[in-house]
Amino acid sequence: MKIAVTIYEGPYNHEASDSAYNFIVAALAKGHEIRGIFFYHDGVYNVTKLMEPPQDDRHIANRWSELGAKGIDIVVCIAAAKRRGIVDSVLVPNVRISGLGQLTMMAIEAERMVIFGD
Amino acid sequence: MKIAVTIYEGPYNHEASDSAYNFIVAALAKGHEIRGIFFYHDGVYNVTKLMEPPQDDRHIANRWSELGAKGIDIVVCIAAAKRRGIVDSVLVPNVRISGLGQLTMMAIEAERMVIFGD
Amino acid sequence: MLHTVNQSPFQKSTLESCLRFVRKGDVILLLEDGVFAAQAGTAMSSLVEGALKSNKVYALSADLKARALTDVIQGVEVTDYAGFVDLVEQHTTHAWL
Amino acid sequence: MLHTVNQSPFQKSTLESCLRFVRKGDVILLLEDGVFAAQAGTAMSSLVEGALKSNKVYALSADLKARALTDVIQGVEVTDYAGFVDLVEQHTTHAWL
Amino acid sequence: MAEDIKKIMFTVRKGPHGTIYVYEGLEVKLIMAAYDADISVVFIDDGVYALKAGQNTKELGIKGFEATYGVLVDYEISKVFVDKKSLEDRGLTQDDLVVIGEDEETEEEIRPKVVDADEIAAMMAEQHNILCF
Amino acid sequence: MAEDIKKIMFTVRKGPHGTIYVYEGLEVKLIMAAYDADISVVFIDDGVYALKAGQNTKELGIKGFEATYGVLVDYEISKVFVDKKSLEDRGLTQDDLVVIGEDEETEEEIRPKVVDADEIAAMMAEQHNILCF
Repeated sequence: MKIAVTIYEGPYNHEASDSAYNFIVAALAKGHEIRGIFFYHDGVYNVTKLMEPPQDDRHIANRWSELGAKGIDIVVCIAAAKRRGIVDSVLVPNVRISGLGQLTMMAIEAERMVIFGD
Repeated sequence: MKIAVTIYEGPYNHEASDSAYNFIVAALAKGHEIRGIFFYHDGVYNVTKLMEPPQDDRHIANRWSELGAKGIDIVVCIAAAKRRGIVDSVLVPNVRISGLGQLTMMAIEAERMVIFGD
Repeated sequence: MLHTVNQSPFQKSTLESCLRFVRKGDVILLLEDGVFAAQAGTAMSSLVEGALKSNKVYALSADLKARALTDVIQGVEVTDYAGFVDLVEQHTTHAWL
Repeated sequence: MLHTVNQSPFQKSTLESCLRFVRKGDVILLLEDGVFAAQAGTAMSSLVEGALKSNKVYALSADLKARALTDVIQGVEVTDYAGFVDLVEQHTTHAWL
Repeated sequence: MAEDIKKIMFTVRKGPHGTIYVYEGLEVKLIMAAYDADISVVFIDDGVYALKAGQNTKELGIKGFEATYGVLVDYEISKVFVDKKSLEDRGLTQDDLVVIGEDEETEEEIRPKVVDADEIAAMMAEQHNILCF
Repeated sequence: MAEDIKKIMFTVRKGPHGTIYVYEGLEVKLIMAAYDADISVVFIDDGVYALKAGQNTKELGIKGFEATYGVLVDYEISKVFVDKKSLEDRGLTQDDLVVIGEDEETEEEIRPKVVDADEIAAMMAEQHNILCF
């Protein structure tokens, strides 16, 4: 089944990012297609390559980048990102900045949309 | 009176940042000394120079930088900042990254500590 | 419908709101701080106990374990992320954020 | 003590918690979404009405105006950021976040 | 409307200004209205405060967005509903809410429609996807 | 303790893991304990869950921090209180909570002390500053 995932909160501060990641890994393991991952609101902070968590902790941006390397479309909302200082030059690889039209397409084309936030 | 202010949430997403700013401006107008402003948790996102809000909106990072230019000590927690991708190269001027000892000193030395968050 | 609730019933009214909009056949998944509602013998247990009379209620195991909640209300089904995916496959989802 | 409450009483239990710890002479400042508690004639008005029997309650004007709340509970004092600063000068503060 | 047009619902449960969710969520609705989708918007809990008429954010120093609600119908977002109990709990009536446009023929003002929880739940059950803001 | 040692209280009202506030807040307490300040920590509302023994974050995939509470007394943070009603509302007793250290002389386990709202309010009134986490 085609599933889209939207994330509203930043990494580490809220569990949303971890819940979404664990959900997506489980969905992929079951053979579902992830139609796309969309970061909105503070969610845009998830994909900055400047983050440097303690060595014994998970690296949230790298995790998203690895999912992107598998071909999953990972989109960061441009309006939300600009206001918060997330620009192309700080993005991890395999992630792109685009408009809300992408969220719209995901909501229409995916058979399910699951939202994680707080 | 010596007042310290601590901010826990990022800009735009939460009102905390605006409430704190309005409070500080009013405190300065009354002749109080702002002992320091400390950004913790998602609050560290307040001071990235990469943010580019719509032209008709307030520029939150620049507002903090302007208060810093007046000599107010503005400190961003290094541990919270590293995990979230806020590093020296993206800071607006007149703001510094330092440790939690700075928050401790503010809590001890300031006659009042006011915390804004969510 | 699958209703996901990720907020503590002690601090937020999210679960109470959700329950007003749950229909026959709908299921509820408690995750993140929402799993506090799945604990037996608390001042908020009656919310989930009431919901169980007409609907299935699930709680995410990873979140229960992280919070050391072992005494789950009878009737609540503990599930993992794979089970969460199955629920999403079966139902359109609404997140009560 | 000055207790600041910035959460809506309809969605969060913050104000209720705060009120359990308020002593004689303490004051409460409602700001941000906390000002919803200052509105007269709501299902939550009784919280502030009860508090007013023993304590002073303030509500921040900028937040009331932003939310178009004009019908404030009698006895609640509407104040501005300058008034907020005066309250901080008079009291040690605890933020009920 | 064609058979394959997807139904998308937005639920708004947070108050305005305390957080940006309502404001940024409004941007999503305006964008999505330009696509082929059957959109409805439902205000529940503190979300109903987003529709309260007379908001003035000047003293707060942030951008307001009440005016945008006034042109929802112009954006072809006319299925706008408010949960009855949420409104009553807050001592509000339909008259306290913003006008979201006017009827093309009669030129009468249109306000969000007040419905009860059962009606909202029934609408939810018909959706292709639901986005919460 | 010298007259001019400042009293600083921490209040913890949020649950663990759903957000980072409790975890990052713990870091502040450990740092502040190294300074000349008279520190106390009070757990209220969902904050009491932060002290529940037996937390296991492995399946969730995030770092746990329960073990750190076990050495609070070693860090000379021994004034640790729990609000009685918050505990009761959650069906918990002092025995459900983590051990925060042991008595130097008797080697008895020390758990957070259960107190009521009036006692907490009285302590609050004596503080120089209060930080909420």
